[in-house]
Amino acid sequence: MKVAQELTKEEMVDLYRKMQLIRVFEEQAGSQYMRGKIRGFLHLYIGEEAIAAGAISALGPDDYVITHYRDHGHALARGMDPKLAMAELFGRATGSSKGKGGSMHLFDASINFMGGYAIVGGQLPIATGLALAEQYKGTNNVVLCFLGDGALNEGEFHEAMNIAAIWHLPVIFFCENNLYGMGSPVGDVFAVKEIYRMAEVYEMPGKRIDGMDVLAVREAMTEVVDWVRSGNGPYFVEGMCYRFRGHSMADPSEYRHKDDEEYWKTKDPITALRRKLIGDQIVAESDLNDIDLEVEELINEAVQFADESPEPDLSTLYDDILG
Amino acid sequence: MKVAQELTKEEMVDLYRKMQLIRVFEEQAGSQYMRGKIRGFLHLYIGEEAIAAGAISALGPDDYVITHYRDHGHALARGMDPKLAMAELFGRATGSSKGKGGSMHLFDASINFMGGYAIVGGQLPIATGLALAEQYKGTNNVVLCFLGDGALNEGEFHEAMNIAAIWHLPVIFFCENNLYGMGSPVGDVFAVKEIYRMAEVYEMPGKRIDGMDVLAVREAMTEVVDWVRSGNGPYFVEGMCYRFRGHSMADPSEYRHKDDEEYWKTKDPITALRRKLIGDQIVAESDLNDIDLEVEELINEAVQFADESPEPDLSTLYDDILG
Amino acid sequence: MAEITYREALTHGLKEAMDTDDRVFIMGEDIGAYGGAYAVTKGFLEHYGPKRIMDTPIAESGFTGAGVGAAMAGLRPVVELMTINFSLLALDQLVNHAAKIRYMSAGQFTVPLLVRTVTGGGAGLAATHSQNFENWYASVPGMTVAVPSTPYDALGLLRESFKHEDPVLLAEHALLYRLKGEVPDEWYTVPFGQADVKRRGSDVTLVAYSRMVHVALDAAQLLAARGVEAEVIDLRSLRPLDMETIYESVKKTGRVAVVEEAWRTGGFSAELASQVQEECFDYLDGPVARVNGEDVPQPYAINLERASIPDAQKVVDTLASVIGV
Amino acid sequence: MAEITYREALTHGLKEAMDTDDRVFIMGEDIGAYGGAYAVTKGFLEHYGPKRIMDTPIAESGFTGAGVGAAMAGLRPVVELMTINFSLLALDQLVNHAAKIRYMSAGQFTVPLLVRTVTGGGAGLAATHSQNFENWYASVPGMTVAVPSTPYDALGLLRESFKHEDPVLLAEHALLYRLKGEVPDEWYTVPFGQADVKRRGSDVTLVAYSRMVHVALDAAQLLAARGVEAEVIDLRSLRPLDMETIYESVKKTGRVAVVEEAWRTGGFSAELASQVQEECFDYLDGPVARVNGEDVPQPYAINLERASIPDAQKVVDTLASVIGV
Ligand SMILES: Cc1ncc(C[n+]2csc(CCOP(=O)(O)OP(=O)(O)O)c2C)c(N)n1
Ligand SMILES: Cc1ncc(C[n+]2csc(CCOP(=O)(O)OP(=O)(O)O)c2C)c(N)n1
Ligand SMILES: [Mg+2]
Ligand SMILES: [Mg+2]
Repeated sequence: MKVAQELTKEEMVDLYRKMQLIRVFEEQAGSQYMRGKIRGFLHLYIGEEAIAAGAISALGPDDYVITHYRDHGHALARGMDPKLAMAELFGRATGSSKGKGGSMHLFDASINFMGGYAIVGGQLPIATGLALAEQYKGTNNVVLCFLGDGALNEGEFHEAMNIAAIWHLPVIFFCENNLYGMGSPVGDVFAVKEIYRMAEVYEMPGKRIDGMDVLAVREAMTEVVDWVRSGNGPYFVEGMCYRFRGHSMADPSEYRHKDDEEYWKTKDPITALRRKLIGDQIVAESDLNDIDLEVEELINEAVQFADESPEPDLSTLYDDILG
Repeated sequence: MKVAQELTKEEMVDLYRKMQLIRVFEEQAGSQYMRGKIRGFLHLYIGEEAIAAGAISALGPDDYVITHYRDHGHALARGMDPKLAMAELFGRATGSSKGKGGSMHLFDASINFMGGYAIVGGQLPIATGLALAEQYKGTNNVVLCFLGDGALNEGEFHEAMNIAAIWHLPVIFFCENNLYGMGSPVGDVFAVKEIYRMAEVYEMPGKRIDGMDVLAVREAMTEVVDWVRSGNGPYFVEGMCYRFRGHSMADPSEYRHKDDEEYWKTKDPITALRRKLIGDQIVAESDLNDIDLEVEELINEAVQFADESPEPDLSTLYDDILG
Repeated sequence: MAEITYREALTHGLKEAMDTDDRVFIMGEDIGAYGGAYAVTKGFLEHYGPKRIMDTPIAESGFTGAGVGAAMAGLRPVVELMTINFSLLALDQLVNHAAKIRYMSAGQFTVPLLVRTVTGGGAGLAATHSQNFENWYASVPGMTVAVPSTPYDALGLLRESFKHEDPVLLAEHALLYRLKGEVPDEWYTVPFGQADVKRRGSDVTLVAYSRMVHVALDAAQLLAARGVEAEVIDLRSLRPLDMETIYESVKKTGRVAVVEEAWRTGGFSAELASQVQEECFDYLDGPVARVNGEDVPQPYAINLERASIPDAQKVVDTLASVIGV
Repeated sequence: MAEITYREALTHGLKEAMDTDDRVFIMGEDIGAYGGAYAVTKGFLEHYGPKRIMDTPIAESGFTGAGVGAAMAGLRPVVELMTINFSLLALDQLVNHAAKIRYMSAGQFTVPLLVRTVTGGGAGLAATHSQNFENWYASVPGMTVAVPSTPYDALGLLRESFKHEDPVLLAEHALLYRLKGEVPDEWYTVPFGQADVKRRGSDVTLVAYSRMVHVALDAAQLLAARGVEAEVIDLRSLRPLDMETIYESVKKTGRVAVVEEAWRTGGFSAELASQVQEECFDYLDGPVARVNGEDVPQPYAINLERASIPDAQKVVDTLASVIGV
């Protein structure tokens, strides 16, 4: 695990809290799904928390975050109120999108969280457009766009990379390489073995980082964000990671090897940071336990809030189609 | 100009004849367009003849050719009867597609000419499918797929390159880099300056060749075809060239520099081969003059044939929609 | 006669084609190791091997186009587009190439490509994943669009697709995979363009396709309870379209409603309504009614979602308000 | 009052928007140095510079999506899709993103994106380049679709688009760019959803949009010569749709035909016919007639091409055969 000397204790603890918040949120979402409180497709982010927490912590408040359908982690890391997020998953009037978007389409304008996009690759051109707008306005805001390894296969990936490159747009494409797109191993469906090398042909810098180490992600992204913010154009980051659960709640993950799953679980980003914070005597174990309890409570409250919230009124069916 | 020692005199003369045939066909098409005999968009291949003639001459009869809307040259090089081609441009019942396809959509099943495709990039996935079929059937036929530099920008380019690469398909992507897609200089719309380098990231071999030198094209393609036919997977070739006319008949080409145009005209592939054949005393000038006359006559006949042919019968409007 | 599910019928038909015709192979996202998003091809990879069961990259245009090319070269590819929502990314290949190559080449080339895809909403997947575009495909000359509502039709139309020399879009409804129904042991097909009268009745005609056939049948029950006998017609294919069966029924009943899940505006119900009023003008006791999905991006919340999709009650209510049945 | 062309009207409207609103910029293939495939933005690059006149790669999905993002971030992008045929490659961005983001975010984000594109056949470009898909876009909740038939409407609808907070597709007809018409010097707009009665008449109603308005007007001349006075209605936008004006006319004339260039099957004419027969059932003296493009991929040969597109004679013949006018 990286040592990120420049981080304060508070910052490290905050990363821990964010990851734990996502983990517990997702575990609860999973159980609520089993109870029938949440429906549709539910894609959990468990195992990948270091990426959302680490990468998004490197942004400023005016920057943008945009992502795919596995979006709860990014929304929470960016600061979405877990109550609103859970209520959205429950399809309630109090949800972040009043129950209209659901799990795969979270949005939060108050924190420049520009959405979860459920069409694989769909967010990529949109991300370039956000970046184009900032460049046009003359701000130095950047766009952080997450994508899965599976999205690399789509034509829109190529179109967006090329456009970002030729227009020198302030956008960071962060590929969460969790080794699989649904049941397809990256190597079977994509010609390039080291994904970050795709950036080369767009004359775009790219690098691969350890996506299970939140401090490494934070450190790398601090540099990358700074580089992009300084007007150097787009950047491509590949974070190696693993989803601990199936693709969605419907997937028993039979195509993966138990050994691999076990191996990756030993790299659990939350356990790792916890071990380091205690081992390096940065934080007392009891303080982390307190955080765990706090988070637990917060998420319980979110579930209760969601559960007690009303369904949207039927009269809202035709609201918000046009302005 | 390359010396392609392995070519016989007949082969070299044949390349000359093919290029001349294309040139005169296109010049006539241009004049017939001005006379209102041909309508719609007409994209002439003048200046790029070395590519169609050289590359296609390296194929066997069971191989496939597929291309974009600037397709007359490829069709003729592959052996389409100029009468049928011209009649198609005239929109007559005797045309290669009975007047239904027109200039941008030529097809000829008898010579495995799989079509001109007018949606930029549309032919690329189809080319991989042809190659897939041959691989599936266990033949060693190859697919030669032409594309313009402009097609590189489309998502389908990426999807097709990736699919060809991961499935090791026997397809050659031949990019005719004539420096412009309509009025857009390649360098303004594409991040990579040396286009053939795009192949790298698909772990596909690629090379750039002189597309104004028909012997160089022939030699390079003989190797490439052999390599692909031997089961080594796809190949990417970039042929540097220049269209001597506007993008289509409607384009006065104002965006290009006169100097550039003049420079490229000094590299006229037909003049160059002619000079070489005479200079190296391979063929007597009078023999080439005879060929020129023959070709002239052939194309005049084609025009006459087209002009005298009837329009399609109105009763054919609904033919050939379904089998 | 065996009772099998819609999914089993499709699986069976695909196996049959794979077993009897070497030119048939299947391509799509996660159809192999994963078994298919809707598990239709579960076990196929193990049985037929990777040459004939090809897991593709997530590149809808790329592999659909590959299907077009392979079909031109003499094979009989089956392309699975995971859902019809994602088919928008392959639309150009289908509309501008698959459907036009025969015409543009004056019959020199054909594209016997079968595209299987999943249509429909109602599964809590929200706006991007709950659409019906089969009506768009049905407007394209050169395309054939089949929309089975039962296991029997799923198998019959699938078999028919393999006899067809041009592109076919088979739109399977996401909520029907578990539906059970009788399927004969003897070989049969369901020809395109032959509607099926699912229920006889003399008072009103309900025309539907895909899952809405079941909604129409439910509505017929509600109507029957009130003494109104509905005739229910299942189109089974949108292109070609069997209007004769509808005309015959309407000339008898004088009253008709079309039930469709797609958005009302521009829905295929409009095409049907317009043809019926043109042909049966003198037979109609009231306007042709349309019962469609609401003109909204499908919302996620279950109560809103339900309100956006036609159900039996909505059919009955629409009949009452439009025709006064 | 000045007489200008359809092209000039569009050029004028774009300049006006560029001059008065810094947030407006234009992106598209060859709109800059080349001046636009239909020359609407000729000279813009020189005048406004490359920051606001952006030549894009040939990547329809990519730059249309960039337009969506830029609109979400507060700009007012104009995306030129060279023709509606190529818009199929950007359809997912328009249907699944541009049109749904407001709804899926419950109004948190809006996408004030103007997409200008060119529709229609008849220019000898054959099947892949001679299509009309504005009816598909018009079926998508969240989209607005404008279809000007005159210079006046082109400018008025363009201006209206810049006031709109949601995505607009402006479908310009390829064969209308040289059409001249009066355009007032005073500023005006043409609201969406307000049809225009182009000709008064009491015997039959002709409903049309885009280039077919002129065909309908020509047909009205032919009819007038035979003593039949046609009322001609120009829809001007397909979504929103002004049915009231049509109903009013039909209730007066009792006879109506819809004239549309798109393929008949699934055409928007079906939507219009179906709404008219529902609302005006008791007023109709005969069925609603539809005059559409033939259900064929548009052929290249000029005589076949002509036969595939509605003309005035076809309107007259259809009226005779369907309604007996
Ligand atoms: C255009 C499109 N095609 C297919 C799908 C179905 N689908 C949803 S997620 C997914 C796999 C994506 O994998 P990846 O990008 O690696 O993300 P991960 O799930 O691993 O986070 C697929 C194929 C889709 N939503 N959109
Ligand atoms: C999908 C699509 N977008 C745009 C066009 C319009 N268009 C026709 S040719 C062309 C330029 C293509 O340039 P290139 O590929 O370099 O071929 P070249 O004309 O130089 O041979 C464009 C933009 C089209 N036909 N299809
Ligand atoms: Mg993945
Ligand atoms: Mg070019």
